[in-house]
Amino acid sequence: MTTVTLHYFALLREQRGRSSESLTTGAATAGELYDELARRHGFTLPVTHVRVAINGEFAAWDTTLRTGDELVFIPPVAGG
Amino acid sequence: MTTVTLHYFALLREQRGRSSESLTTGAATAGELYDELARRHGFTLPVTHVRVAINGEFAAWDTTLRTGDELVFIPPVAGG
Amino acid sequence: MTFRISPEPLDPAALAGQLLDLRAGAYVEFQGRVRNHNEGRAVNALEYEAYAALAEKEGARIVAEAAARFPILGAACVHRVGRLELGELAVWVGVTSAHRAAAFEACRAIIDETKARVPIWKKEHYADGASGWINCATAGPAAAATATPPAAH
Amino acid sequence: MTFRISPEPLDPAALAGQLLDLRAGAYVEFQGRVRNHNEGRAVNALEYEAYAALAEKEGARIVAEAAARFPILGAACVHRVGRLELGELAVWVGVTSAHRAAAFEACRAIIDETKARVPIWKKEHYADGASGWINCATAGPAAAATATPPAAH
Repeated sequence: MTTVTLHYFALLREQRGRSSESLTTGAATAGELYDELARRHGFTLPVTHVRVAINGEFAAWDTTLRTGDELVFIPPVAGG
Repeated sequence: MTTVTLHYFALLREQRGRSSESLTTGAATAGELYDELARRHGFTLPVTHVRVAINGEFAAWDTTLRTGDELVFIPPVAGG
Repeated sequence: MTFRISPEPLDPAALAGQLLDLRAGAYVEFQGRVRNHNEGRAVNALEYEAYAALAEKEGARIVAEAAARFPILGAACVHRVGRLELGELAVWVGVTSAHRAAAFEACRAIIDETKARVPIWKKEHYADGASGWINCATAGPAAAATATPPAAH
Repeated sequence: MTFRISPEPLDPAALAGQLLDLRAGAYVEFQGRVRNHNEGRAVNALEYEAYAALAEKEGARIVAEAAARFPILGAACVHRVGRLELGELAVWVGVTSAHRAAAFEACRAIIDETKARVPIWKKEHYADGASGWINCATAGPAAAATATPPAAH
């Protein structure tokens, strides 16, 4: 089990109902964690539409989670 | 013979030594008039580098001159 | 060469002033403003949200890439966050160069890449009371809020 | 949709303000300024001269052509005449549109056509005391003033 911090933005923040949380998970990778949370909270964005940042940088979905990681799931961007 | 008004700009104004003049010429076309004045005043721009405007609009070099016409010889432009 | 997220209103004259350079014959600026419609719907206001730390990192990379690709002298981009009313300035890009081609191309590249890559999100508030996060419509229940309505008839 | 010759200094903020339009999501601006060098020579100042009546007529055609070719909402161009010091604004173009591509393309077209077609002339005053009308060098005696000096050695 690893304990990570999550920050939520935009649609994911609204669907989660909060901006950040700390949680302990059995998910081995960032992708597994998104799947777990999507099921639990009813996230509507498929993982193919979302990117992940770990510790302030874009990362691959198969990155192994480590205790202390900060994760952000990034919905499709729409600046400008 | 026709009597026309000429306005000079930029290099041609400097080479002519004045901004405008009225003159009576035997030249039949705008092109013939440019040749006549180029010889007389030592204009360095060949006619191929110059355009002509007659009565406030770009015109062809073979336009027949009529008394009362206002002519401007247009050196290569360089705005911006 | 800077990229910044700003919760404060943007002042284009002040931003442009910071790029003045006597070597620069050309300056090109882009402003993205809140317009009163999108895909046929009347818009009342926008809300922008950013993951600021990563947005500024990715934005700085975009500006640096433009500087490497085009012969420019200076470039900056600032993106507003928070609630914006109609007509307000959402994003500003300014580029200086000796000759104009480079400034036009770099300015265009910076705004294109910013829209494609920087973690900033936009929620539109419509005149009919609905609202929706742009580009986040899906087949799920959230889709209703952002779907384009059928043609009027 | 306007084109104007101005003997007075240009105020870009005031000019941009005249194009504000709530339908416009995009605004692109070009500024041409007096830079401190040209083709390797140090420049001290510029002098612009225009055949104003025809310049405004041809400029208005250029702006109208851009409006016909690209889906823009507004466009304006103002060109300064007289003596300008280093860094001063010589020409300003502003374009608004719903989406950015049209504003970028129309702004570029307007400045390109203005430089190619509008009867405005530029005399450069160099740091070494020489001066010359740009694009007017010929094989005749006037050429000396505008010729590029040989590489320093």
